[in-house]
Amino acid sequence: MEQIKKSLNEIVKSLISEKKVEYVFGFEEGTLPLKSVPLYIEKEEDIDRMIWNEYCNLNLVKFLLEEPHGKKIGIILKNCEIRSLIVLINENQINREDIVIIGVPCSYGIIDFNKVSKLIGGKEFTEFKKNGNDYTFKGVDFEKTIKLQDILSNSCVYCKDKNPVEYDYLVEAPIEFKTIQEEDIDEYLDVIEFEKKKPKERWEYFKKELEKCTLCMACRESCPLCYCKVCFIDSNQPQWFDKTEDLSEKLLFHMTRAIHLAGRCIMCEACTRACPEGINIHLLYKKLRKMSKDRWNADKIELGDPSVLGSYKIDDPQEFMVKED
Amino acid sequence: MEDTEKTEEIQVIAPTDKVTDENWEPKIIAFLCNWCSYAGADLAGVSRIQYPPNVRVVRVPCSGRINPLFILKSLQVGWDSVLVSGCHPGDCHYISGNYYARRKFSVLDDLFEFMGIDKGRVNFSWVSAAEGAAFANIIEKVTEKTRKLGPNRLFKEL
Amino acid sequence: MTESKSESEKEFEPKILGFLCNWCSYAGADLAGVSRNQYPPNVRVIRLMCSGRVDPNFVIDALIKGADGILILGCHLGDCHYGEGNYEAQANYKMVDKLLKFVKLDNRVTLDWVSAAEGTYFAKIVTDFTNKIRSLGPSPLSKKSNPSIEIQLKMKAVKQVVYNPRIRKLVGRERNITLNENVYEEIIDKDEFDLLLNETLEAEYVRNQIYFHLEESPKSVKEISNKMGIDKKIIFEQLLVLRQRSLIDLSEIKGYSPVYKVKK
Amino acid sequence: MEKIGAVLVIGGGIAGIQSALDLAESGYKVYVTEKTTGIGGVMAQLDKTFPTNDCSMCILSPKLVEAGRHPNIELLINANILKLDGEAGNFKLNILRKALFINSEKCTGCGICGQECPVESIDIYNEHMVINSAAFVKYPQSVPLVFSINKDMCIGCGICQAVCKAHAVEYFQQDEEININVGAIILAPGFDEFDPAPLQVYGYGKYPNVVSSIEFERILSASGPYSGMVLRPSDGDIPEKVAFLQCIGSRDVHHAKPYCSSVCCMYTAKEAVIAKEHQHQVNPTIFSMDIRAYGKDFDKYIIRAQDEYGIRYIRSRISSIEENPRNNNLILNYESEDGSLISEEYNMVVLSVGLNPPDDAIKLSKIFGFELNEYNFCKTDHFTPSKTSKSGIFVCGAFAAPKDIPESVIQASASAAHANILLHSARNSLVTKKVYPPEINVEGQAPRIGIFVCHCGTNIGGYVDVPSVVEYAKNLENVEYAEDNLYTCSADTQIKIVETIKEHNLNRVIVASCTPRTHEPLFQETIREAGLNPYLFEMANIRDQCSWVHMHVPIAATDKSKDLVRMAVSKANKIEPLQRTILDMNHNVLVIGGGISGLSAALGFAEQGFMTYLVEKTTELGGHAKNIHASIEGNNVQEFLSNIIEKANKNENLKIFLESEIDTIEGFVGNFETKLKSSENKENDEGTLEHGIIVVATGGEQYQPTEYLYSKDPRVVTQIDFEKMLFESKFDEKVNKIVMIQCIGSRNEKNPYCSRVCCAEAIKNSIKLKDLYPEKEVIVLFRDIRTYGLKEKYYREARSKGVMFLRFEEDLPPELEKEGENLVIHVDSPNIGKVDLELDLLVLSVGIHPPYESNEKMAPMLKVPLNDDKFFLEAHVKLRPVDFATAGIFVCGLAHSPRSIDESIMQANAVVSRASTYLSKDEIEAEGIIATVDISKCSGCGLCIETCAYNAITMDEEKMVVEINSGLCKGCGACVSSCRGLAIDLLGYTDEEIYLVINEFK
Repeated sequence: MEQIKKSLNEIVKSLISEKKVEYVFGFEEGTLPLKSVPLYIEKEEDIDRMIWNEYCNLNLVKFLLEEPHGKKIGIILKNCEIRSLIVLINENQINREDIVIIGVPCSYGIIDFNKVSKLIGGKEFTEFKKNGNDYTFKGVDFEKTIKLQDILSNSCVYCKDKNPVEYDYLVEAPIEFKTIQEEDIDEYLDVIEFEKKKPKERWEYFKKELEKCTLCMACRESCPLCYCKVCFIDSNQPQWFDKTEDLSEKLLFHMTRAIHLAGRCIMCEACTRACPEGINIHLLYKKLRKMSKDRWNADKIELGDPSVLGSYKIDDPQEFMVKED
Repeated sequence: MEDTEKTEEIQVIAPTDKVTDENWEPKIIAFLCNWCSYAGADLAGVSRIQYPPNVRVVRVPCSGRINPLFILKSLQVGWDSVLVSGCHPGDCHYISGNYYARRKFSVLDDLFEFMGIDKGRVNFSWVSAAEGAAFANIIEKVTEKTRKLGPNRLFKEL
Repeated sequence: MTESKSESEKEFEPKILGFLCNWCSYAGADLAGVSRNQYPPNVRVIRLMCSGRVDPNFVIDALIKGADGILILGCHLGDCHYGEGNYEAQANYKMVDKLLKFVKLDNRVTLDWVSAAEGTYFAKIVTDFTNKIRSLGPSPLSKKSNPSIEIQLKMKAVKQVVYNPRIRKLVGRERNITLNENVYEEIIDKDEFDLLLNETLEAEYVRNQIYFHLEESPKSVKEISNKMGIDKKIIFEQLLVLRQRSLIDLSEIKGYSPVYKVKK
Repeated sequence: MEKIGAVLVIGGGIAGIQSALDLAESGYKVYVTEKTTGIGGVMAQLDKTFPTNDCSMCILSPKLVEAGRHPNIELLINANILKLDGEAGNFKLNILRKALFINSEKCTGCGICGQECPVESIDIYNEHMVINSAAFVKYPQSVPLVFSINKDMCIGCGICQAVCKAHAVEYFQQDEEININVGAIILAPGFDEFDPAPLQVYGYGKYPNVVSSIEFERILSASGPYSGMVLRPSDGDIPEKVAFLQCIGSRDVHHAKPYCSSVCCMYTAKEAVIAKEHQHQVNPTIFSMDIRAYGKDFDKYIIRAQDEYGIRYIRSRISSIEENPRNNNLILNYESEDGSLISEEYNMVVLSVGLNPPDDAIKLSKIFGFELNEYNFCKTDHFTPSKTSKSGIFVCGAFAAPKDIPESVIQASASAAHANILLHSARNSLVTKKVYPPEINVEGQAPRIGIFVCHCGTNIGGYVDVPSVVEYAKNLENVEYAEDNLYTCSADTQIKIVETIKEHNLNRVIVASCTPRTHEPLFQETIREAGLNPYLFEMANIRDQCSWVHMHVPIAATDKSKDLVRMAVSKANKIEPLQRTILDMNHNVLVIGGGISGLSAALGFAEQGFMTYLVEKTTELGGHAKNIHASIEGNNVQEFLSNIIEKANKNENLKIFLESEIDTIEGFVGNFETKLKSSENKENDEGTLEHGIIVVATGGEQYQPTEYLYSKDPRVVTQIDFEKMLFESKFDEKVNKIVMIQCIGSRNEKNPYCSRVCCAEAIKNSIKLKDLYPEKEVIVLFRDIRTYGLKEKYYREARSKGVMFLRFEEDLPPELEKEGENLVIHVDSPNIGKVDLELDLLVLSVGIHPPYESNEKMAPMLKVPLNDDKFFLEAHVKLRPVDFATAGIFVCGLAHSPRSIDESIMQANAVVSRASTYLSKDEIEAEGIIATVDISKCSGCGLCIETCAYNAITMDEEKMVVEINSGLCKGCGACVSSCRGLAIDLLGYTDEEIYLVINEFK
């Protein structure tokens, strides 16, 4: 981490001092333990407040969407976030030339606080301590030590591309980074496991999970790819959704959202981490990325790629069509 | 043979407001593209090919016009199943609308499969302007399938 | 007449149905009675106002029910109380006769003319016809013969033919277009018309047979051809018409042979 | 002499229809005469079309409907020409319209007459394979959809008159003579299929399982006699082994059919492929001499047929067929290529019959006074391939020579271009624009819906309880009025509808009757007459979707009808008037490329008075043709070229820019702006060109060979070099032995297509050589000789003059070896095995390839696509062969695909006609049903741009939102359904309208 921090500092410093950018997006320590908040680094002295660690778990790209075009901005990103940036560039939301990407190789990944919360029984912690991979959480009436592996975001557990694919500056990372998490795990293992269940079980699972949804839109708000000016759920004329407590409304919302993310989801899993009800909604989107790969061989995320639903091949598979006898 | 049967056969259709399991008849909404599938349905008509009376057709210019939301909404409001039909690959009057449609449909299809929702209620097909009999056959198939599945309570009695 | 249990061992006594018009033939029968003309007791008479009333399906139904013979009697041509009713009867009889040839029952139905003055002639007709039927033996459709499934199916097909509205219309207009004039003020040659009628009847009869064979169970062209003893090409051609009319449908393909079924 | 702004088209096949539509859209009154009772021709009988396997009826029927309802087109069916007077620009014709016995004005096409007709007759459309009635319609989708009585079959029973509720049956209808006055005539009578019955050797007509290819086409069709199943006539079984015999009535001197029919190789491959697709059990074998897959993407199709579908090709001509009487199988005896005799049994045989001139060719030529050629096809000149010998009479389609659909469509437009050029001064003189009352403004009004429910005689009323549907409709939301009609489409009902709209102040109209595909325009017209916007109209199809298909369940059919009416009402409550956008049309034309195609096109525009800019990147006009001295037919190309260049230079409306290239092009149809870039040594003072049309005639390039020691040994030359030697008397007389190798740079992995012209080039040069030096020896090494069409004659001539032809296989190409100073070529031929040939001169028949770099640059600039081979890709391979999907841009010549000079000229002419449909108008009216974008919702992601096939959507880079060009939008809605933010909607089919219809579930 120290090495990364050092390299990061140098890059940010040079960008600021040479006025290559108006400011750099990074993180600083939040007011609560284990919370980070975004930091605008405009001056060299801001750099001291900058942090970089496993709880820098917000996707800063989301903030870029607020910025006007033509403003040169630096941004510190992990590869999953870079992927989201690529999609946004492809979708004309961000100009590549406006952005200076400071790519950071990722080690273990980031913490999923929904997992933490579950392991400490939904209680609130006020302090924590870190000793190697052991994280100790302390609250009013408890203290619990948890291994990092158990609270990592799922996206990080399955992540295969920890090194930035697109960047202007690459932060130097310690050599051992490259050997971390190189286990031979299928990146779609959770989807594959889920697919093995019986249809009824799958349906019951989603029914049960989505029952909990309150249509609070945290998934939408956290998603780097949700930038529509008016979300379809808020549309009137026609008013497709009544937004009632009816489960069918929730199902329709999540299914439509999944279709909107088909082949676009960059598997950061921000949605699942953001869900106050702990619904693993990302599973749906991940499934559709896997499907894009299986069906159309379209799971790479590269600059200039056509979108999955905006392109086709003449011989796309169509085994699901009903045929006459 | 055909004319005598007409008067002999009497069929009672369930009143449409109250649906009970015994007198239930499936109601199917079909989105057909104007140039091929709707024309195929017309040909079935002109050729007097008989098929079950359970489908209500919505004409759209192209299968590419069909938003997956139409399909989901149809199931939500209670249609027992949905049929979507366009021109065969290569025949699209608008050059490529059906190819984009096919991608959307496969997403929806996989989503249904993954979520364990019965796929029998969502049916996609290609029917050309020359395939009157094929159109009738597909309607028969979809109606039979829907009948077996029973009334659509998918999004009703959750 | 008293019936004895051992009748079946004795000479066969046919059951004959007679359709008699009110104005001539029935009166002729009355005259035979008044004159005490003797004739066999096998005929059961149904009185109708005119021989033109004898719908072809009366005849077919009576045969299906097991009648051994059918006798249709009307006024002599030109004498019809209603003008041309007996010409209608003639046209209908012609169609029935052609159809019954297919099932080899044509010699069990006869049309003749008896006037109110011909009591003796009436008795003679009845006697001759009864003798003829007696010599033919029981109808293959009567209970005594234990009718085979094949003949029943064939009769069902014949029955459907006479129900066919196209054929009825064709027969109904025959006289007009072959004797008076058709809509173009032309006259169609009688032979030409007969040819057309024959072809139409045969085609419809074959189609109906095929339909009923398929109603029993789905079959291929070859299977139907074997059952009906008709060339595969003809069966196939008529199958196509049935399919075109959306009465039958493909059931499955066995090897290289499509198997057809009736449409519900 | 006064020119008449009207044109007569003879023949209602695809070629005739295309000519008629082009001219009708260009401001002329068009009459189309058709021998039969419906237009559509042979294409309407086809199942699929090669090489795309497009469904024939799907792509044809919109054109039929368009022709049927075009205000400037008058269809004269069942008609023959009796007499012609006058001259080019002003012809007078006497036409016989034979009685149909059914009044086509009154006939609604319901078909009850056919159902009730007691006569079972044969169905000509289905090639006699199923029955039809004496009262019949040609085929279900026929245009016009009117019945007629086949008097030969009819017995005059009078039943049809009794059942026709429209009182359309008129037994005393008489043949009628009419006189018309036109400025030009286009001949499109098509072709007749060769009748194989007289050739007794094939047993056609004798053995049931020998069918002709057109019969097989009907067998394959889903609407055909066997419902699309591949079955054999003798017993209805699926034939496993099917043999296709090529060249029946083609390339056959013995039966007076010496020419090649051009299309059989491809349609046979297609039929074999489709047969296999329909019935996997079928294993087709094709017996052919050469495989003539010379068109765009044809060779790829043949390769797929062989590799993917396993279709077997045998190079042999079958001499006779015998039947195995036991099983009706057919025994084929043939000689294989290596000479061995083989006998094989097949379950079915398809005879690929050739194309004959129509049987009335001689009659036509006498009436019209034009000449026929030696085969009785219409005689044309090489450089004016669509003109007959008589001025003012033009020809297109298979009547000029056997050709496929796209070539026919090209020539159809080409002949229309000639009519345009001849008559442009009389344009718009005979077309009347209908005047409608001013439109009532319904904005802000609550919907007041009127519903008209049709009985359609008994077609609907016999099965659906129409009065109850009317009662039901009356109680629906905002329905002010509902009634039932015997025929809602009849003329008197139209008057009634107009009155009712006025009387009840209706502002939305619904007709519940038949299909909107054919009848919507009629009713829209009606409500316009009442002052309503035509889009304030909806239809419920209760005939084709209820009464006709649920005859046995009348209650259910009635329920369904009510549902459909309710759904229509629901939509009608939301429909709004739509306006067709009007776009200005700039009448200037930009032609890119100064070869023969570009020149011909440019002259076609300039001669109609349109300002034309011709841009050529080299220093002189003429293009590739500069190297060609003569056509295979012996025409002088150089003379033609210098004539046409002189004409171009003289024409005031033609501005030529040499040494110039396109720098930028912006805009869209009617409104393009182009900047040119001149080469360095030339000054650029042109500024910006404004124009409404773009023609891409950028040509092709000759393949530069690297094989066979070319450019290393002077004894190895190309055909162009060789031609130069022969025609410019530079031939070295010491050269005695000449070998030619075909397909250099064609039909290989890199360029999988056929270059189409090289076979004719080789033969042309061989004949020339033999004419000059009969003693010299020429051997042509080939894979297939593709002298398609009437060029076959020269193949025969070459052979008779002693030119030798030796075939080789693709994987065993000839090898050239230098033995000392001598050149020897090793050939392994399937006919004679391995041979070594000594030679003095090797001539390479090199192919044509696209200018890769410039095409790759040009395509994105014009926003038009290239195909896999990097030729420009037209909008539709079959029916829009010179258009691009993007309106206002056209392609011709080698830019499209390799082709000969006459074919390039034809394409250039076609472009002129296609573009004239725009140029003839001062403004273009766009569709009313188009997509619109709500920019307050658009986030500029650009997904819609990707899905638009017409380049109608562009990004406003300032605001980062999209804009939709209403002139280019065709209203398909692909963009609408892909927009995640629901920012786009499709007028006429809005989300809200569809939402409400969906919500009508009850």
